[in-house]
Amino acid sequence: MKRWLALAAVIVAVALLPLLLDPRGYWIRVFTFTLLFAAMAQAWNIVGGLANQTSLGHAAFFGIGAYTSTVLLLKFGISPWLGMLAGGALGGLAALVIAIPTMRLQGHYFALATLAFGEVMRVIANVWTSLTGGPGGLSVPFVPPSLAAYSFKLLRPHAYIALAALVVVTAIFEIIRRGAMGYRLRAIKQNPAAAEVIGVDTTRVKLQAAVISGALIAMLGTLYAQVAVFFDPDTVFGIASISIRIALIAIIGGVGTAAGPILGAFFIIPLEEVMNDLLSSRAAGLSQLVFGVILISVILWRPRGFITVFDSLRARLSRSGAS
Amino acid sequence: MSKHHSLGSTGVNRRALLSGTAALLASPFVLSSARAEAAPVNVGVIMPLSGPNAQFGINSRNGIELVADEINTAGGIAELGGAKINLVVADATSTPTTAGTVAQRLITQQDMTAVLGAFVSSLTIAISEVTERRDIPLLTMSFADQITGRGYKNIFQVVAKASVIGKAQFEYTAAIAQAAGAKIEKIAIMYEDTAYGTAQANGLRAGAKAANVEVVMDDAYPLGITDTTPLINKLRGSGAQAVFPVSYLNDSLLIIRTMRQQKLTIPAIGGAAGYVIPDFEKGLGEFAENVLSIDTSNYDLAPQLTERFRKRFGYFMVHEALEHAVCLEVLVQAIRKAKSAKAEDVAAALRGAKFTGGWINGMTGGAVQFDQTGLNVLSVPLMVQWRAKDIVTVWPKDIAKSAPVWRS
Amino acid sequence: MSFLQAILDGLLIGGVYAVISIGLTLVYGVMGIVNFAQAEFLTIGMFTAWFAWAFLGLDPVLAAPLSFAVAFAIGWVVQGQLIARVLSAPSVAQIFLTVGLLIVIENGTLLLFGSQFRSVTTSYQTISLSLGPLFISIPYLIAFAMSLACGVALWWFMRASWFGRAMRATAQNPAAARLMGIDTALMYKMAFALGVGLTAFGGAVILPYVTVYPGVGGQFVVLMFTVVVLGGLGSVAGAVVGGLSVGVIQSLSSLFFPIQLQNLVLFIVFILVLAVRPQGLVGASR
Amino acid sequence: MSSPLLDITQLRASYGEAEVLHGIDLSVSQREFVCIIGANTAGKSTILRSISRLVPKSSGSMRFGGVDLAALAAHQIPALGIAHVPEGRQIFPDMTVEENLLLGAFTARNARDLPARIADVFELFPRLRERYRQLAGTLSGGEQQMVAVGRALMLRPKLLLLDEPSHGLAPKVVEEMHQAFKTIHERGTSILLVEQNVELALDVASRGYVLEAGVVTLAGTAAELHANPAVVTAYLGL
Amino acid sequence: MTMLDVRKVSRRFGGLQALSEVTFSVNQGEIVGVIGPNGAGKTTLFSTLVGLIRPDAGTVTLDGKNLAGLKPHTVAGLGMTKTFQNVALFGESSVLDNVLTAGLLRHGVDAARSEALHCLDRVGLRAVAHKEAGNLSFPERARVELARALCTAPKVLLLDEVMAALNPAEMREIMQLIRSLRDDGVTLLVVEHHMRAIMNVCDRILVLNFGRLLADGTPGQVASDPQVIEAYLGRPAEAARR
Repeated sequence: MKRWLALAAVIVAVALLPLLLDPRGYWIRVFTFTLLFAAMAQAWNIVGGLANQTSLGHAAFFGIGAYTSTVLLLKFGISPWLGMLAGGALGGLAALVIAIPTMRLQGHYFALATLAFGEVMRVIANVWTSLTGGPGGLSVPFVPPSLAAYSFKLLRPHAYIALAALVVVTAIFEIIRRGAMGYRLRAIKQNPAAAEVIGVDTTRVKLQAAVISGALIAMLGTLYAQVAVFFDPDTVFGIASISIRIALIAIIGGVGTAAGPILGAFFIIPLEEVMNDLLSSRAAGLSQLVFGVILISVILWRPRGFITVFDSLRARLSRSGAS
Repeated sequence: MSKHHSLGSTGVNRRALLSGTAALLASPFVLSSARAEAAPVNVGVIMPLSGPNAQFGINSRNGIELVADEINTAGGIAELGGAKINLVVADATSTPTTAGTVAQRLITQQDMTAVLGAFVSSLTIAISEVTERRDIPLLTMSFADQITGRGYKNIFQVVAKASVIGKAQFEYTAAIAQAAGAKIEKIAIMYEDTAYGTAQANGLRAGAKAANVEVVMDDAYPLGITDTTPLINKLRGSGAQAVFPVSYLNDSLLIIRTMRQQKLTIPAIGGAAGYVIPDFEKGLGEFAENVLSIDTSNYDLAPQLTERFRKRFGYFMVHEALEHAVCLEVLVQAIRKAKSAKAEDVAAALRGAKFTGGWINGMTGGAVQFDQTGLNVLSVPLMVQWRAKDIVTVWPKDIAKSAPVWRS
Repeated sequence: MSFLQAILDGLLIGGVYAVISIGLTLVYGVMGIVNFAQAEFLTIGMFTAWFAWAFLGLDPVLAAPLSFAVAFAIGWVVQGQLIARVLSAPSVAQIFLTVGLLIVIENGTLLLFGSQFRSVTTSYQTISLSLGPLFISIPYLIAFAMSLACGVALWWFMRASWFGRAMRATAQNPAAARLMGIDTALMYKMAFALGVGLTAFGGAVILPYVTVYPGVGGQFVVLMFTVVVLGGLGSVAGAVVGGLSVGVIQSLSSLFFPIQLQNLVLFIVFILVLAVRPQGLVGASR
Repeated sequence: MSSPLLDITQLRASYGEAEVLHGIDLSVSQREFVCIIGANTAGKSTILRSISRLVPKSSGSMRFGGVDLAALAAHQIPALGIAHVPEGRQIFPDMTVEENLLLGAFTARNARDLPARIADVFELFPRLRERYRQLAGTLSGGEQQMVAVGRALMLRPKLLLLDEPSHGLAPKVVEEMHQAFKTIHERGTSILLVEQNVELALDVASRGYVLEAGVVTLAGTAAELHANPAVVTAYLGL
Repeated sequence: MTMLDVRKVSRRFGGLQALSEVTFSVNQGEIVGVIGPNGAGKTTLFSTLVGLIRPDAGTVTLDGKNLAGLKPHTVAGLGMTKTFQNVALFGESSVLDNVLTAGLLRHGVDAARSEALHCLDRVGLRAVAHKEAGNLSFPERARVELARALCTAPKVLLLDEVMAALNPAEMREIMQLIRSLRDDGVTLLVVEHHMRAIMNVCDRILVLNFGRLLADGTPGQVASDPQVIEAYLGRPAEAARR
């Protein structure tokens, strides 16, 4: 009960934040992208955390979502909200298609096969110029602001939509984690043979997780497209800009937990910004270098993510309480 | 221009090292001049300073810094009571979304008169989505067609569009060949599959079609290709009389070297980028001699100005440095004209007026004038040719510094 | 004939792919870590060779041992100080530690050496042998020969030297290796240093036809992964088979498809191979 | 008898939080052949693994010829003259028999008598001579066990630790192994054998310990244990 | 009534014939012990029965259904599951969650939870329900595994050395539990090294040696079978009584 109250308080506090930030300003944009990346990492977390399949190709589904809604909007004038649903369906389908050949791959093989799939999608987007605009990218046209058209002049509504997306994806993650599927995924992660023997259909559960994760991240691709307004194949299908980054966010925060991706996003995204702000004009490469050093330090300090700080804190508290 | 365009570069490594170290120690705003009485004019400079395009970003920044320093040393902008130019430099990285965020940050943190950037077309487009909504003028030398093709009011493109450049690349070549008594009937196009490569290839194709010339090979190849042998094998079999490679430095060296290895001597006419930087000659030595390339401006059009760049940075003023210098020159002239550093006043002053003099002498038209869409209508591409470690403007005739050499 | 030429070209380039990738597979084979920063040691090797060329007048091919040594030293420290600390951590932590290393090395070289593209000029750069209608590019041939020499040297080291044997033993069964008196921590350092050293060596021998700049590793990183996974992670023979296959697939695909699609073809082949043989072409099924 | 070669007192060892050895006292003298028998999971292997320092969490004293084993790392143990044939053989499957044998002499790699050592192994296990260039992983179970034992002998150890060497082998091969151990012992090597096969163990060893759930419940000479009905009962419940 | 029927099941691993034409059948409600020296093929037999290992030849029929080609989760659904010799718990999950996961085979989460608690009661582990499974002692972990198998509501339960490392009192409890399961109609196959326990609790004993079925009979018959004693002790029967 107390936990629910605390959670509600945090959500309300975060919900108030956009009101305090300049709606045309910089921090609300950073805030919006932080929320979006938190939601993306959370969607990744369903596969990467609960099923323990470290996908490095989630940009594939993300890009499908961004392109689907934007192409539907540009070619047929379909609202991005509907485009988002279509993108989610396609993203889920793509996740299914790639999950079938890669599912029995273990660990690093899975990671690298998914990475290759992300690249396949990037090349296709680059080549299929008639549909995607090719390497020149796509701009989301600016139409009069309205919720139905998913178009706003200011960033505040985008921030709220991103927040809502994060809450929804986190809720889905929690429902899965606490529900039958969560138990099954944890069982598969820890001992697939034992899971099978006690009746877990490991193939089916893994496919379900892959499809849900792929569909969610594709839908988030639409949100990203609407906020960023312009994107090209490298932006939404990028290995470094999307695939690795969202996995990194979840891992730095603490993989497999609902709080992990959120902690990770609120660390990584603002850190990148602060580094860029403070150091990028001093010497080329310096800001990225310092970012890399911080990243390494954090991984050495907390190989299982920030979330473990709370665990050890709690352990220390209970120990001192006991003594 | 675009994703991969030319880069300046080079040579003096020790100097680069030293300046790097100095920059590290210095404060972020090295150029903000000391105690000016009038409020400084803030100009955002957003360039890719890390990642694959860092080279171009740094060249561009160098050009801008040179001009800003000169203006500030000369007493700033008299019309604003000697206001100094305060460059606020930031790294656009290689991700458009980040570039947009950086633009938002600069605009939010300080009152910006204008933003300059960002060399790579996709980054420029992303920045323009922010500057347009905040009514801040954005001056650029990126040359994707989309930049001025979206009906935006606050974007100003000082060079010709990619499709125009591509078309010129073909047409100038045909003219040069004709002047030498040769006739081109079959050509080959090869380009990297970036916004820059594809857009320029479109122009080339259009030019060839208009001239009824057969394109016997038309191949895009992936950015970052590490082996061009398949391309050259194909070229060898195509029977083309001239090849138009639109590529980056690495690819340009690979392409020319592999052609030499396979004893293919047909003329190669580069699409700027890798073909117009000092490293091209450094990498190829004698094989660079007489290689032609299209370009959007060249330092030999205003040698007395561009020598100052060579003196300060140790390499010739590559075109993105020159064109960004022109961007700042035009901006300052607009500020003087508006007698205001307010973004909307400056934007109004930029529209329609004709700017001449100063660094603008380095542009082909000798002047800059933006049309409704923000495109500089006076800029035309030019053809350069490598002559003993320098690139010389050889076409069009009226601005050529030397006659073109054509060997087929 | 163009078919033969394509195969020949593919093999030549594939040999080089093999040697730069062997290091990656060696590191994985011995300690089970996928090193995302591996390609950055290619950059380090290329820079070393470039500086040796620019300031000492050394041909990059001759500077290759120097590149090897520099990367070996850096690798030794990196393994001992960084990687060793996460050997028992979850594999994702290991992966992302090397991602951090990638960022640091790429931007460190940018900071130190600047962003310009550097290339070398050598006398043999634009020469090729004609073999009937076939062309054999000399720089490619030299790079291939050096790669071959390097591969043979590695093969000899792994087969016939005590440390090579000890390293293989560590890879196959670390606990049993300790029972033989093998210091596995030392072997890990050696394997990592040797692995990145080989990649750096490969960087030096391709310098005659590739330009070096801080981001050059990024051009090769996905290719390297494809090579080792296609061949079978952890298998040195697999890296050779994988390298040659990737070279030939790329080269042949350009006969039938637009060159733009060569990586698409490659990745689709890659995913299909994994779907059928999850352990790669050469990897043992375990 | 002089002071023992290997002297273990109050050895405790744990995996994770579970303690599997609860204070073991055990010793092996020079040229002695000692066995540890007991049911699965009684902790027999853990004793050997503790001696070889493969169990990170252990306490108590382990002295070998006066050297404190607890102060050493696993890879430093063989140099003292302790060779360990682990449970399940643990040969290097992708290496030849030759390489496996050579690795056994890794800490003695500068010795000049390696060919002689190999010859000794061949004398004991002639079949390995035929298999010399073959990958160890392709051998039959019995041959693999020969490789594992031969590999350990390459060290010319003072003490040989044998962990379940008859596990999963055909009776004929077990008999061969049995003979080999006798020969090794006769040549002067002390042996500590962990064995589930009581008969084999008590036949070859001169002294034995019976382990149950991490505790030594019986100890004595082989003959004493052989005659003790409790040992038979523990195994067959007859 | 025959519950489980095994016909000529064979399986090779490389050079090792792990199972060779093993044939037997088990009636509903029987408790059948499977014994044999290490490496005799007992664990392989269990893995083959539940579908973790495909037999090279032979058929397995459960309650009239041929299990050929079925995956373990389907076999579990049909009512047969096993425990693992070296205990294969979900070590980072709580004891309750381990057992609950098995309950999901036939129930929703809430029903599975109460079913799981019930199963924990039966093995006497309710008190540690919320502990992390990996932190339990070995005997406790074996009992968690037993509870987990129980929670799939099996018709046939294969127990692989669940009594290893138990003290006599604990062993008696488990034997009690095995009997009560039989009384509930569950058919049990038990691999065990504690001879006294297995002779005591089983109706019938199968003896495996080198993948072959050596003997099949009552505990009394088997214990006096000279072949068995020789296989087991490595010495002739007379010597065993020396």
